[in-house]
Amino acid sequence: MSVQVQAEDFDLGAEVRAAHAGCLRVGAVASFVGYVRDLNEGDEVRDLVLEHYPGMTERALERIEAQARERWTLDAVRVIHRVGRLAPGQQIVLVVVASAHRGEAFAACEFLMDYLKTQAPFWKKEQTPAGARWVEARSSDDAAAQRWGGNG
Amino acid sequence: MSVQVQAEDFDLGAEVRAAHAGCLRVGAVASFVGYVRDLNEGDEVRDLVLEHYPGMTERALERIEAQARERWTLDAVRVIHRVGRLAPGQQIVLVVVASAHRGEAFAACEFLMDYLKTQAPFWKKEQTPAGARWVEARSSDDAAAQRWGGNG
Amino acid sequence: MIRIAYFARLREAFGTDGEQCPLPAGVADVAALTQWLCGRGGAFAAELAAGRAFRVAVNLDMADAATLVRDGDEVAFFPPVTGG
Amino acid sequence: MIRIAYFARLREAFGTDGEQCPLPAGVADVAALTQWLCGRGGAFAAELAAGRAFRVAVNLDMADAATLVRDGDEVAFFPPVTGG
Repeated sequence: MSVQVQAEDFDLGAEVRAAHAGCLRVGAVASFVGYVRDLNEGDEVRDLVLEHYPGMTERALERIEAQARERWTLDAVRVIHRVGRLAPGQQIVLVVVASAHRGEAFAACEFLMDYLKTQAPFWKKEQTPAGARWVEARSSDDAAAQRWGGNG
Repeated sequence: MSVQVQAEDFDLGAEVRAAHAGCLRVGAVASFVGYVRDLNEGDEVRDLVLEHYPGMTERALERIEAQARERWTLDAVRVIHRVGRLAPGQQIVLVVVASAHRGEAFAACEFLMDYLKTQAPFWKKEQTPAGARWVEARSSDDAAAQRWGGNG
Repeated sequence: MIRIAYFARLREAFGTDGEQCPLPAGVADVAALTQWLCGRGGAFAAELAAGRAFRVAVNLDMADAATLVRDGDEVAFFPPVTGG
Repeated sequence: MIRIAYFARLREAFGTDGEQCPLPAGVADVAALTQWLCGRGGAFAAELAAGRAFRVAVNLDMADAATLVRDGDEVAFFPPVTGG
């Protein structure tokens, strides 16, 4: 399975090795890891809880991967998104894309992150000194997804 | 040292961990690994030898890093480029960029690769069934570097 | 019967992660189902009012106001997503 | 004295990775040094002819035809780069 939702941590190095997989046609692997920050909207974040919609989330991620594979020639795609309670400094999300050439690997990796941010049903609740709060969606994320054109 | 030219292989996972370095302000690490392909310009590549200009190459990479840091707010940058004899499937180059936000990490990572491809003095000589040949510079690499504007 | 699921802020506001109920009379699309839920008043009326930012999925796919709702469907209401 | 270095295809074509020589009389910039090397004929004239793709660095920085060359400088000639 190339997309996965899990509570467990992941290992970027192992995922990139698996994406390259000794495939001698692959010249480029672009990857992204997102981390919990200790600050959001100016407030200290003690930890956060990631909720998702089991079934729909995986389906949304698979659809986003399929869109990337339609746009670019990719040899491997890997998306892992964690759920549950995470502390600042911990890894949240990984995207790895292997391709013959770097332009396609970079574009697809950024596209996957932009679409994931706006299309995949995950929600973050932060614990701050002032109490818990649901993170609000950012219009900058919508703008990032919209620059790829299409209807998402 | 954040830029390095070496014969030895590198470990992406370790470099990304070092770039994040438990810094709780970092929300995004974008990275790129380039690999030797077994095919170039339609010919089988048995191995290649990477030559560089000691002293100038490191200086060029440091200058490219400085340009990236002027353009974007980055928490860490790491560039490793290998030299010497490399076989298909082996890692050639690594770029890792840590930033608060993903847009800056992605942009800087791609910028560093585009500039490295056109500005850093490395030369590849391929061994093919028809004999050894120097790889020719690609106009697509010049175009990729030029889209960032400025004079490189 | 239809299954209605709530996530994140809506789950907390409604005090439940979902419910199962017969397809309400006269409800054939997302717009009508939303209006029917608003008719309950309280948190439903407040969270699902026109102009509030929420999303709807039908059978695990993103939907809009015109998406049809049929007996046996799963309809989910949730806030704009904030993963990644 | 100046140091002249050659890399990659040029190193092979000239049969050496470089040389040390007195700054040639009348040579004050990259253009003049290139012309002086071409004057040797053979591989130098062929590889450094007008229209051939090569690059020049002076003291480890990319240079162009107008870049000054002074006593003590290191000047390098090499093909367009192909790393990454």
